[in-house]
Amino acid sequence: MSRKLHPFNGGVHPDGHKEPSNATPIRAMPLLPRYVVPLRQHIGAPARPLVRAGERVARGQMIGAAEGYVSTAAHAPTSGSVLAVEPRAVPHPSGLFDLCVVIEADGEDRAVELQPLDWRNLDASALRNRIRDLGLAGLGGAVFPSYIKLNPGAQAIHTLILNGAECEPWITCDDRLMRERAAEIVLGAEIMRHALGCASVLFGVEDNKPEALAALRAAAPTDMEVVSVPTLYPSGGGKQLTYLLTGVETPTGGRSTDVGIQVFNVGTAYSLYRAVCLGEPLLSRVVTVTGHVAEPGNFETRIGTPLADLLAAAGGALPGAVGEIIGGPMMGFDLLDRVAPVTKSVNCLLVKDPRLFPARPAALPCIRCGACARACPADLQPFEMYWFSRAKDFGKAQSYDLFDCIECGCCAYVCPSHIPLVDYFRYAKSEIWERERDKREADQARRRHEFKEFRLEREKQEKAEKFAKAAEKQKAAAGTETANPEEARKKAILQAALERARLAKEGVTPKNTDNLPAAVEKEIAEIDARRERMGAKQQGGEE
Amino acid sequence: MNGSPFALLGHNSVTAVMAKVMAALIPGIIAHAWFFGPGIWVSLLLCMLFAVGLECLLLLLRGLPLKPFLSDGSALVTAALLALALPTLAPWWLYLMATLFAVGVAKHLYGGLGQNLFNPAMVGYAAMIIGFPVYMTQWAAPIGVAHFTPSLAEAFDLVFAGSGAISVDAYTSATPLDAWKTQARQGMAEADILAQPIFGWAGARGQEMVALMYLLGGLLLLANRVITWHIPVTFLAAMALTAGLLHLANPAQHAPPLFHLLSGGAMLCAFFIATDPVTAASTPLGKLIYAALAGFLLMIIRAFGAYPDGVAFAILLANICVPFIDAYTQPRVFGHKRGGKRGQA
Amino acid sequence: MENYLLILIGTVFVNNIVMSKMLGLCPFMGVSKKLETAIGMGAATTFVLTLASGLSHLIDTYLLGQELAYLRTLSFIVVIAGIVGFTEMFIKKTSPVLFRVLGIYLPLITTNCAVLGIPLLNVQEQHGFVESLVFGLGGALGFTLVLVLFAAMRERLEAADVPAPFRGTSIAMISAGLMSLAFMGFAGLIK
Amino acid sequence: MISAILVMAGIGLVLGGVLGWASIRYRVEDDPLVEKIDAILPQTQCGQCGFPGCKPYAEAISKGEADINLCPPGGNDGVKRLAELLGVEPKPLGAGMEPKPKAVAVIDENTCIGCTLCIQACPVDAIVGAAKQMHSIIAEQCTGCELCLPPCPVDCISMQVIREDVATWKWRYPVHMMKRAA
Repeated sequence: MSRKLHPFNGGVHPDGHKEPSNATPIRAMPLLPRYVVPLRQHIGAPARPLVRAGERVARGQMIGAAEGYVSTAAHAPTSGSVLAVEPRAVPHPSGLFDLCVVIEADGEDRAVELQPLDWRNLDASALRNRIRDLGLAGLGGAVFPSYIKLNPGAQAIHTLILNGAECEPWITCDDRLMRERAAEIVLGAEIMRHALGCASVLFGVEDNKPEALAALRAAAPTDMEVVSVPTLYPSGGGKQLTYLLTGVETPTGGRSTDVGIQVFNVGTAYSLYRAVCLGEPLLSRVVTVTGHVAEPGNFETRIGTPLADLLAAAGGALPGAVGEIIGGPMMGFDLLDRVAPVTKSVNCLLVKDPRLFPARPAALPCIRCGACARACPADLQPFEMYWFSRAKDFGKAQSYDLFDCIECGCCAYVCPSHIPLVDYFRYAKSEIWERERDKREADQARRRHEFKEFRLEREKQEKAEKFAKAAEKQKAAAGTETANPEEARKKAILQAALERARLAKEGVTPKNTDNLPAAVEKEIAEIDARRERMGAKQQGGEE
Repeated sequence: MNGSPFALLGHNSVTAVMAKVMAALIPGIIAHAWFFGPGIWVSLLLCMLFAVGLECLLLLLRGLPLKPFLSDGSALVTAALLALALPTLAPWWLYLMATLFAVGVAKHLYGGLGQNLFNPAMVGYAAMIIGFPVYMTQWAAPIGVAHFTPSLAEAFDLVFAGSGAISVDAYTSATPLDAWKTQARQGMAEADILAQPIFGWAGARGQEMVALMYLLGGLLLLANRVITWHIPVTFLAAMALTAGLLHLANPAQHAPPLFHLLSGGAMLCAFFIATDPVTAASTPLGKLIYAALAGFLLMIIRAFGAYPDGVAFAILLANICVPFIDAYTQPRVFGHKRGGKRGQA
Repeated sequence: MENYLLILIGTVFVNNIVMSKMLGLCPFMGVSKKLETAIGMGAATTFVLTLASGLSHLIDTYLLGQELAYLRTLSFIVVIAGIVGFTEMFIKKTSPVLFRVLGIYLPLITTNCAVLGIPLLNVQEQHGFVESLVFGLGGALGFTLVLVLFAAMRERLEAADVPAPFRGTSIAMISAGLMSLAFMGFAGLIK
Repeated sequence: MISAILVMAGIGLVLGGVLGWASIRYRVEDDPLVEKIDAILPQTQCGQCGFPGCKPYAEAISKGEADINLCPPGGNDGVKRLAELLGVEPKPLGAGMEPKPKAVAVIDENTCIGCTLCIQACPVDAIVGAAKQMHSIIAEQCTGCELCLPPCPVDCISMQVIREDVATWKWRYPVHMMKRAA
C-alpha cells in the first residue's frame, strides 16, 4: 500500500467544506412533472434529436443519437410525452439557450426493456457502440464520450486510473458514491480494464475521505490498488493525478493515452457498471447540493431535472443566499437561470452566501510577485500570460504556453492583487480559437473563390472553342469562300459574341447546381415545396 | 461576468504585502535614528509627503481613482526606501526632485504600479547622484564622530533653511566606503584606515548596526513569505565572493567582504530593493542570475568605479537585463519536453 | 593582451557606443521592437563593424596615408557600403524572415553613424590593426548588448499601461535615457 | 590626384568584384509577399477596398499602390497584422469603413424569382439554384460580402447577423479592473 507518489508543483489548500454534504447518504429525487434534456451535454457534436413534439417516450428511450465520432446519445429520463424540441436555458456560463427535448412526465415511469450485456464475451467494438448508444460520458466534468476513451487505439494502455480524488471544495458526490457503491465502481473498473486490455488499475482518492478509501479497499480485488493521495487542490485534475500516481507527465497538447494511461472518474465507472451489467443508459447521476441550503446532501438526480427542483429537494436556499454556482468554487460557474436542467456534467449545485463568497475585491495592478507561478500546477508563468492577455497580445500570451493552462484557478486564488487571472486566460483562449475559426473560413472562401474563377475561365474557353469549331464547320461548308484566315478568325469572334449576347438574353444557366451534397439538395427541395405551399396559401387568401 | 474561482485566499492583498515591507523596515529606521540622530525622521517625512502628494497629483492627471491606488501603499514604500538611501539633512528640494524622478518618471510614466521597468527609488537616487553630486556625498556623521548632531528641530531648520552659519563639515563626513577607497589608493594601511572614528568593529560605525537591523527586517520578510530566499542570498553571496576575491588579490586596495556587506546600502538593497518583484527577474533561475549580476556589479563599481556606493547603478543595470533574463530562463512547463523551446506545443 | 581586454571592456560597458557616445540611435530605436529582430540586427552590425574597422584601418594605413587623408570619410563609406551589401545578400539567402523584419534598417547600417564613427575613432586614437579590430568588435558588441536588452524591455513595455501621450517611441526614449543613466555607473572603471 | 583616383577606383573594383560574386553565390527568388498579405486578408472577396477581390488587393498592397487600411471585414486587427507584416505603423480603418458584425445573406423564399443574378455575383459560389428555381444560400460558405444584394431585382436578399451559440460563445474581456477615465 505504499506506492511512491510523485507530487506535482504548486497547488493550493482551500478550505474543504466537505462536512455539510458528506454526512448523509445519497437521497433519491422524487419523480418530477417535467424534464428538460439538452442534446449537447458532452464534448463534441450535439446529439441529433430522434423525437418530435407530441411523441410518447418511455424511460431509457434514446431521444438523441450520437452524431459523428465525438458524440454520444441522450435518453428520456422518464416516460411521458415530448412537449417540445426547442432551445432552452442550459447550465452554461454564457446563459445562452441550446436545443433541448422537453418531456412531460406521465407519472407511470414506464421503462423500455433493458438488455444487460455479456461484456466478457462481446466483441470490443460492439461493446463500445453499445456504450455510445447508452449515452455514457465522463462524469468528472469534461464529459468526453466514454466509448472513445475505451478504445485503446494504436497506443497500448498499460494503466487505468480511477479518479476519486474529488479535490474541489464543497463537492462530495464521488465521496458518497465510493462509500455506498464501492462494489459497483470496482465492477465498472473491471469492465474498463477488460475493454482497454490493461494490467494495472489504480484508484486515486484524497486522504480527506477515509471512509471512501476504506470502502474501496474492501471492495477492490487484490490486483487493483487503492492509493491515498495527500489533500491538495488540484490533485483531481487528470494530468495531475496521473503524475501523482505514476510520475508520468501527459505531453502537452496530448492525452494521457499517449503515454499508455487512461483516466476515468469513479462516477463514470459506476455508470458504466449500470450500463453494461443492467443495460441501463445514463439516466441519472449523483449531484451534491450544498452551501447555503437547508438540508445539504447528495441526490441521485435524473438528467434533465430542473435545478430549481433539485434545490427545492434540498430544502431550498437559506435566506440571504446570493446566487448559485454550478460545480465547485474553484472551477465552477455562476448559474444564470435556475430553470436550467441537470446535465451529465453537473456534479454540484453550490448556493453562495455573502460570508463565504464575498464579492471579489476590485483588481489592482499585477506586481509580478510570482505567487501565481508558485501555485500553478502546470508550471506556467500566469502573470506573464496575464500581462499579454490583458493587452490583447494573444500571440505573446500563447508563447507563454497559454494552452497548457487547465483553468484550475490556483493562480487567481492566491493573487494578492485579486486579478481574475483565469477570466483573462479563458478570454484569450476563446479569442484565439475564434481567430483560428476565421482563418479556416477564410481559407475555405479563398479556395471557393479561386475555384469559381477557374470555373468561369474554363467555361469561357469551352464556349470559345465550341464557337470556333462551329465557325470552322461553316467555313468548310462554304468552301474556300474566304481564303483569308485572318478574316475567318474575326468572323468567328463576331459570331461568338452574337451567340453570347443571345444566350445572355435567354438567361445563363449557372452550373453550380451539380454535385451538391444530398443534404443541400434536400433542403432546396424542401424550400421549394414550402414556397409552393405558401404561394398557394397566399393566392388563396387573395382570392 | 465573473468566472471561477469564487474562493480567495484570505488576508492576502497588495496592501498587506506593502504593510509588511514597511513594518520590516522599522528596526532599520530606528537604528538609523539611534546612531545618526533624528535627521532621518525629517527626510522620511518629506519623502513620504512628496511621494503621496505626487502620487495623488499624477493619479488625478491620469484620470484614475485615488483610493485604491493610494491605499496599496506602494508610494510609501518607495518613499521610505528613497529616504533611507539618500543622505539625511540634505536640502528639501533634493528630496522633492528625487521623489519626482522616482514616482513621476520611473513609475507613472510607465503606467504606475507593476508596469515600471526600473526600480523607482533607485532611479530617484541615481538621478540625484548624477545631478547633484555635492549634496549626495554629504552624509550625516554618526553620533560620537560628528562635532554636532542636530536635534529634530535643528534638522528641520537645516533641511529647509540650509546650513547657514554652521559649517556643513560639522555634522557630515565622508562615507566609510569613500574614505576607504581614497585612503587605500593613497597607500594607507588597512589597520590605520580602520582605526579612524568613522569605522566600527566590522564596517562603518553605526551603519553596521543599521545593516544588521535591515538583515533582521529581511529575515522577518522571509519568514512571512513576502520574499523568497533566492534574491537576497544570491545577492549577498555574489557580493561576498567578488569582494573576497578582490581582497585576496589585493588586500591593500580592497576592503574585506564583511566590511562591504555591512557598509553602505548593501543590506537594504539585498532585502528591500533588489527584491522589488516588479523590477526583479521572476523566474527561479532568473532570480539567481539577476541577483548575482547585481551583487557582482555593485562590487565592481565599489572597487573600480567613480562612485563610492554603486547600489543604485548596480540595481538599475540589473533591471535593464531583467526582461532579457526572464525571456531566456522560462521554466519548463508541465508536459513539455525537457530543453524544448518555449511556446512550441 | 591586457590592453585589448581593456579596450573591449571599455567599449562594451564604460564608453558604450549607444549609451555614452550616443551613436547609432537610429537602429537602436528602430530595430528594438522585437527581441529576435534585435539579435539579428546585432549580429549583422557586429559582422559589418568588425570587418569595417579592420578594412578601413588597412586602407587608411596602406592606401591613404597622410597625403590622401581627405579621402578617409569617402573611402570608409564605400567600404562600409560594400560590406553591408554583402551582408544583405547573405542574410537574404540564409534567413529571409530576418531579412524582411530588418527591412530598411539592414541597408541603413551603411548610414549608421556608429559604423562610420568607430573606424574614424580608430584613426583618431591611432589604434593598430588588432586594436582597431578589437575596438570595432567591442563597439559592436556594446551596441548589440544594449540593443538586445532594450528590445526585451520594449516587448514588455508594449503591454504596459503607459499614459497615452507617452506611448510608443516616447516611452522608449525615456527608457533609453534611464538606461544611459544606469550606464553612468560604469564611469571611472577604465582610465 | 592620380593616386586618389587610382585608390578609389581600386577600392571600387575590389568591392564590386566581391559583391558581384556574392550576388551570384547568394541569389534568391523574391519572397512571396503577396501570398503572405493574402493570408491575412479575410477572403470575403467583397471588393470594399476598391479592388475586385482579396488577391488583387494583396497585389496592390505589395506593390505599394494601396494603403493597408481599406479592408473593413478584416477590422482594425487585420490592419494591425498587415502593419506588422510590412513593418509599417498601423493606422485606423479608412473613413466610412467601420467593420460590421459578421452576417450571412438570407434569401426570402417567397419573393425570389429565380433570376440567377445573385448566383453570378457570389464570389464563392455559396448560392445554389437554377434558372426560374428558387435559390438558397449555403450559410457556412457565405462570407457576408453583400455582393448579392445589389443585383437582386426583387430585393429578396437580406443580411442576417450571426448570433453566437453555446459552441461559438466567447468569454468576454474581464472588466474587474478599475474603470479608467483616461
